[in-house]
Amino acid sequence: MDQAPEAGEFMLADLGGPVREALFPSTPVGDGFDTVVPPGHGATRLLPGATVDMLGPLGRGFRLAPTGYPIARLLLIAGAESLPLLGPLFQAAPSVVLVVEAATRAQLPPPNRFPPTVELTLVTRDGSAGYLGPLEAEGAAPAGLERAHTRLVELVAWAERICVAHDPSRYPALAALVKRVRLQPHADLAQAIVRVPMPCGAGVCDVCRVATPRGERRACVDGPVFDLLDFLPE
Amino acid sequence: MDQAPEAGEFMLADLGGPVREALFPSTPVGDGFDTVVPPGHGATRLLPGATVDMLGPLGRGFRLAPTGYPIARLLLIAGAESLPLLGPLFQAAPSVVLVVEAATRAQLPPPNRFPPTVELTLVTRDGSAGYLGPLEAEGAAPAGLERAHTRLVELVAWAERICVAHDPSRYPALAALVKRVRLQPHADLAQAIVRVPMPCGAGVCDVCRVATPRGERRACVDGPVFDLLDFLPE
Amino acid sequence: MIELAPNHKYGLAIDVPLMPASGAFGYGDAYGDLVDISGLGAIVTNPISLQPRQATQGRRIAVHEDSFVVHTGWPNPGARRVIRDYGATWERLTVPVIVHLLANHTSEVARAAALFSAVPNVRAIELGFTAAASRKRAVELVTAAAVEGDLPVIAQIPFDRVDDLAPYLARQGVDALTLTAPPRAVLPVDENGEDPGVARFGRGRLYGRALFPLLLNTLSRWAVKLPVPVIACGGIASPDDALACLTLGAAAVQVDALLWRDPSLLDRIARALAKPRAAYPAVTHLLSPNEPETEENV
Amino acid sequence: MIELAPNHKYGLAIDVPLMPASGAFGYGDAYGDLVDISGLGAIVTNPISLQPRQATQGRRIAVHEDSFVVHTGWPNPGARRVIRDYGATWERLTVPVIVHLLANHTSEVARAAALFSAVPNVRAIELGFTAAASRKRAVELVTAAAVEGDLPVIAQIPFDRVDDLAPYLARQGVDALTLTAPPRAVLPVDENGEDPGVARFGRGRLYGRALFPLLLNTLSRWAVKLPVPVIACGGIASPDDALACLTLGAAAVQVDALLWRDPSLLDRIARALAKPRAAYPAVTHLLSPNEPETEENV
Ligand SMILES: Cc1cc2nc3c(=O)[nH]c(=O)nc-3n(C[C@H](O)[C@H](O)[C@H](O)COP(=O)(O)OP(=O)(O)OC[C@H]3O[C@@H](n4cnc5c(N)ncnc54)[C@H](O)[C@@H]3O)c2cc1C
Ligand SMILES: Cc1cc2nc3c(=O)[nH]c(=O)nc-3n(C[C@H](O)[C@H](O)[C@H](O)COP(=O)(O)OP(=O)(O)OC[C@H]3O[C@@H](n4cnc5c(N)ncnc54)[C@H](O)[C@@H]3O)c2cc1C
Ligand SMILES: Cc1cc2nc3c(=O)[nH]c(=O)nc-3n(C[C@H](O)[C@H](O)[C@H](O)COP(=O)(O)O)c2cc1C
Ligand SMILES: Cc1cc2nc3c(=O)[nH]c(=O)nc-3n(C[C@H](O)[C@H](O)[C@H](O)COP(=O)(O)O)c2cc1C
Ligand code: FES
Ligand code: FES
Repeated sequence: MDQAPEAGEFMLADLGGPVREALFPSTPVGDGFDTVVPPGHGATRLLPGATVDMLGPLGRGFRLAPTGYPIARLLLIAGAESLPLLGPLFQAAPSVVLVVEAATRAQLPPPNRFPPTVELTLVTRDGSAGYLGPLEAEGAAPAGLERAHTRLVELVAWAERICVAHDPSRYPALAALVKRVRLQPHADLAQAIVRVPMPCGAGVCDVCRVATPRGERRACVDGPVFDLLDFLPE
Repeated sequence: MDQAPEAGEFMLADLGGPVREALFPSTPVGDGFDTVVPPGHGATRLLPGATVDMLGPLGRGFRLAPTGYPIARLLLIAGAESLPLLGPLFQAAPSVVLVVEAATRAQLPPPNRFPPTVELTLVTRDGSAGYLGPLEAEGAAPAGLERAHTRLVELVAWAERICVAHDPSRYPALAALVKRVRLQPHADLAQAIVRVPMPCGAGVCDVCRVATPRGERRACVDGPVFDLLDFLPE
Repeated sequence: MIELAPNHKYGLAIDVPLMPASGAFGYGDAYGDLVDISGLGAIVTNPISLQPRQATQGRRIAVHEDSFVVHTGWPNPGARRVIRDYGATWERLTVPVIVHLLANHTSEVARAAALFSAVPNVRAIELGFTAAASRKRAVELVTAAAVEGDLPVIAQIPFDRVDDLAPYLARQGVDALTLTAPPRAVLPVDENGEDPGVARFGRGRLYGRALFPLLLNTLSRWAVKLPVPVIACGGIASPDDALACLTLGAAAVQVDALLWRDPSLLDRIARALAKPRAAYPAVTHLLSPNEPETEENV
Repeated sequence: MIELAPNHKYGLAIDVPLMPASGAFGYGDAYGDLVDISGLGAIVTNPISLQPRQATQGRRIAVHEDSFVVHTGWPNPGARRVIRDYGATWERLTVPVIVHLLANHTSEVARAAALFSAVPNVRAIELGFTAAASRKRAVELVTAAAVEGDLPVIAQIPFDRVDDLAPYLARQGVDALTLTAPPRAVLPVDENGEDPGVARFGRGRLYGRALFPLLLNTLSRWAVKLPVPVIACGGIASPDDALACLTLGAAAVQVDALLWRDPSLLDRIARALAKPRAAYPAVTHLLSPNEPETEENV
C-alpha cells in the first residue's frame, strides 16, 4: 500500500469475490490500518498474514481544517454500528466529544474502548442508559431521564467541526438541527459519511448513488463523506 | 479411506472442480496409495497434507487369479504414458516381465525405477533403444535392429496372465496377436485398462462409454479393466 | 404431500419436493447405498428412446473453472431393454418413477409411452425436446405421450424456449413443466486432461453453478404465473438453493449433474425440505411477475 | 487494423480489437492512470439517454458466489450534459469513442444521435434495447440512430434475443452487433452485507464468469454466419478468454463489469491481442454453424 487511508477514505479490496469491497480504516496502525467488518463478511475468512490486493485510498474523507489552521474542538456523532468509521478521528483534536447513539444499553460500546482524551456522551433510544434518544427529538423527557437533544444542541454550538457516521436516513434531521443552532454554518462545518456498496470505486457503475435534496451524488468519488447540509430538506 | 484401490481400480476425488476426477494407484503406500497425474492436473495444486474427499474404490480392476490358484508368470505390456497404471502389479507374481513401448528413447522410463524382480523389455517405435516397435508389427527389421514382435510372441506364449495399459486404439491389434498365439485363450487371460474421463463413476452419465466390437461398455462399472479379447475385431 | 399433476385423473402426488434430474441418476440403482431413495419425492430416469442409441464418439466432457459441458448423444438401451433390466427394481421402490423420454418422433414417443404405462410404479412421463422443436411439434409430442400413455406428462423445456413454450404447453394440457433443460454451451478445454492438444473447445449441455442465477430469474418470472406446477432444474447445489427455488414458487426441484460430485446432496436437501413448509423464507424484494412494473417495484 | 463497420461510408477502424463494455468504464476518464486508453481499440461510454435519468432506489447490487447482479436504472445526466462534461476529453483521446444510447423512443434516439454526431471523435453509436423490444421496433430505433446520426450503428443484442434479432438487424442494415447485453438474473442475497435481513433476492443484469460458456456458444453459432462484424461481450476475464472469442470469429471483444475488480485486465488483454493474429489458436473440434449437423460433427 502506497499510503494508508485517512478517516472516511476507503480501500477497495479484492477478497476473492467477483467485485471488490470497500474497507474503511477504524484505527491507523503503523503504515496500515485496522478495519471493522460485519460478522460473516468475506474479510473474516482471510487467514492472518494473507495478502490482499487493494486499490486506494479512494474517495473524499473527513476534512478537518486547512493546514495551519488546526481545530481545537471536535464533535463526533455516531450510531453504534457506524462508530468504527470515526475511529481515526478519536485523537484528531485537543478536545474531542463523542456522542454514540444505540437502540438500547447492550448495543453501546464499552467505554474502555476509547482513548482517555475522548469525552463520551452515550444515548439510547429506549433510555436504558445515558441520555434518551433519538438525538433529534425535542420535548420533555419522562421522569428520571434527560433528553439527548438538549446536550446535542450545546455540543453543536461548541464545536469547530462536526463529523457524523450514522444511518443516512437520520441526516436530514441532523442537518436541520445544525442549521438551527449555527444559523450560517460554513461549508464542511458538519460532515457526514454514507456507507453503501461501492463495487467500482471510480464513479463508473452508479451503484453508490446517494439521493440528496441537492441532487444525486456518488459515494465513491463525491463522497463517501458529504457536507451534512447537503441533506438539509429543501 | 476405508480401503485402498487395487491395480486398475480407481478413486473419484473431489479436487475442487465441478466434477470429480479418477485417481488410479501407481504404488500402494501403507493404507493409501501414490498416484501419477499429468503435469497441470488439478491434483498438482494440492498442498502436502491436504485432505481430499474420495469415493471408492470403484470399477473392476485387474483380476490376477482366483484365490488359491496363484500365478507364477505375469506379462505386463504398457505404453510409456500409461505405465503407472501397472505399478501395483510389478511384484504380483514370482516372475514378472514388463514390456514398455515408447515413441523414442527419451520417453522410456529409467530402468532403476523398477524392482529388481521385474524383467524389463524396452521397445521404441523409432528403434533408438531396445527392440524396434510397434509391438504388433511383423516382418524383417532394418540391420542392427530386432523386432519387438518376435519377442512379444514368445512372452505371450509364456505368460499365465497378460495385463495391458496402452492407448486403446492399439487393443484390437494386441488382441489379435494374443488370439493368434494362444488359439483358445480363456476369459481374462489378457486384460487391458482403458482410461477415459469418468465424472460420475456410477454408470450414470455415459461419458465413459467405450466402443468395442462386442458393443458399448462403461469404463466406470464394466471396466476400466476389460478382457482384451473384447477388442478383437469381429 | 405435493401434487405435481393436479389436472390429471391419477395425479402425481409426492411426499418430498425433490428428485434427481434426468441424466443425473441413471435408472434408480446406480448410487446404491450412497443415496436413500425413500427420502426423495420421486426418481427421474436417464433419457430413454424407443430404439437403442449409441454414444457419440470423441470428447464427451469438457471442464473449465466451475462449469462443465457434457455431450454424449444420449446413449441408452432402448425402451424394451430398460423395462426388462429395471422394471423389477422400480416396482420395489417406495417412491414414484418418472420416465424421461427423448421426444424425437411422435410415433416413437407414443409407443414408448404406452410401453412404460404398463410398468408398475411408473407414474409419469417427462419429455425432453430438441432446442429447435416448434410449438406445434412440442404439442404433438406431448399429446402423443398423454394419449397413448395414460400417465401425467411433464415437459422439460429447453433453456432458451421458456417464454415461448412454457405458457403455450401449459395451456395445451401438459400436466407439469420442468424449467429447464440445460443450455448448450461451449467451453475452452483445459489442456491438462487426457488428450492434450487435441481440441480447444468442447460443446454440450452446460452444468454448474453458472445456471443458478438464470434459473432463479426464470422461476421468478414464471413459476407463480403458469397454471401448472413447475419443477425447478439447473445448478442447484445446496439445501439453500432448493429452498430458494421453492420460495420463488417452484413445486419441486430436480438436482442435475452437480450431484455426481456430491451424491449426498440429495439426502441433505431431502432433510432440509422435510422441515415444515412455513419455515421457508418469504420473498420480500422481488416483483411478482403478475404485477405491473414500475420504477419502484422492479 | 480491424474494420468494425465495413458497410458504412466512414467505417469504424480500430487498431486493437478491444474496448470496455458500456456501463463498465464510465465516460472515459474514470480510471485515470489505471488504464492506458491509447492501448485500447476504442472506448464505449456508459448508457446515455436524451433526458437525464435518476437511479433506482433500494438495493442496486447483490453478490453471490462468483456472480453479481446490478440494477441501477441507468442514471445519467442526459445527452447535452454529457457532451458538455466530456466532449473535450473525448476530443483529446487517440482512440475512437462509441457512444452507447438507451434505445427507448425513436424520436429521443434520433435527437441524441444527431447531437453526438457533431462531437469530435465520437465515431459510432451503440444502441441498448429493452429485452422486450420487437423486431420492428428494434429496426426503427436503429434506423432513427443511423439516419439522424450519420455514424455507424452497433446494436447490443439482449441476451435471450440473439437468434431472433441478430440476423434480422444484420439484414436490415445495422453496421455491427454486440453479442450480448447481460441477461437478467436473480440472486439470493448473502445476509452479511450492509442491510441484513432486508431482502432475500436481488434482481438485475448478471455479471460474472457464469456468462462466458454461454457467450462462447452464441459466438460459435453466430459469429461466422452473420454478415456484419460481431463484438463479443459477457464474462470475459482474461487474455485467454479474449483470444477464445476472436478464435470463434468475433471481430473484437468488450470487457464488462468484471473489470471493476481488475482494471488492469484491459491493459493485459491489450498486450495479448497486440501479438500477431496468426498466433491465435485454431478451432479444431467445433462445428461451424454453416455446416449441416451429423452425428459425427456435432
Ligand atoms: C442453425 C441451427 C441452430 C441451432 N440452434 C440451437 C440452439 O440454439 N440450441 C440448441 O440446443 N441446439 C441448436 N441447434 C441444434 C438443434 O436444436 C438440434 O441439434 C437439432 O434440432 C437436432 O434435432 P432434429 O430432430 O432436428 O435433427 P435430427 O438430425 O433429425 O436428430 C437426430 C436425432 O437426434 C435425437 N435427438 C437430439 N436431441 C434430442 C432431444 N432433445 N430429444 C430427443 N431426441 C433428440 C433424435 O433421436 C433425433 O432423431 C441448432 C441447429 C442448427 C442447424
Ligand atoms: C411479462 C414481462 C416479461 C418480461 N420479461 C423480461 C425478460 O425476459 N428479460 C428482461 O430483461 N426483461 C423482461 N421484462 C422487462 C421488460 O423487458 C422491460 O422492463 C420493459 O420492456 C421496459 O421497457 P418499456 O419501454 O417496455 O417500459 P417502459 O415502462 O416504457 O420503460 C420505462 C423506461 O425505461 C427505460 N429503459 C428500460 N430499459 C431500457 C433499455 N434497455 N434501453 C433504453 N431504455 C430502457 C426507458 O427510458 C423507458 O422509457 C419483462 C416484463 C414483463 C412485464
Ligand atoms: C443427433 C444429435 C445428438 C446430439 N447429442 C447431444 C448430446 O449428447 N449432448 C448434447 O449436449 N448435445 C447434443 N446434441 C446437440 C448439440 O450438442 C448441439 O446443441 C448442436 O449440435 C448445436 O450445434 P450448433 O449450435 O453449432 O448448430 C445432439 C444433436 C444431435 C443432432
Ligand atoms: C424503468 C425500468 C428501469 C429498469 N432499470 C434496470 C436497471 O437499472 N438494471 C437492470 O438490470 N434492469 C433494469 N430494468 C429491468 C429489470 O431489472 C427487469 O429486467 C425487469 O423488471 C423484469 O422483471 P420481471 O421478469 O419480473 O417481469 C428496468 C426496467 C424498467 C421498466
Ligand atoms: S462505486 Fe461505482 S460509481 Fe461509485
Ligand atoms: S463415469 Fe459416468 S457412466 Fe461411467
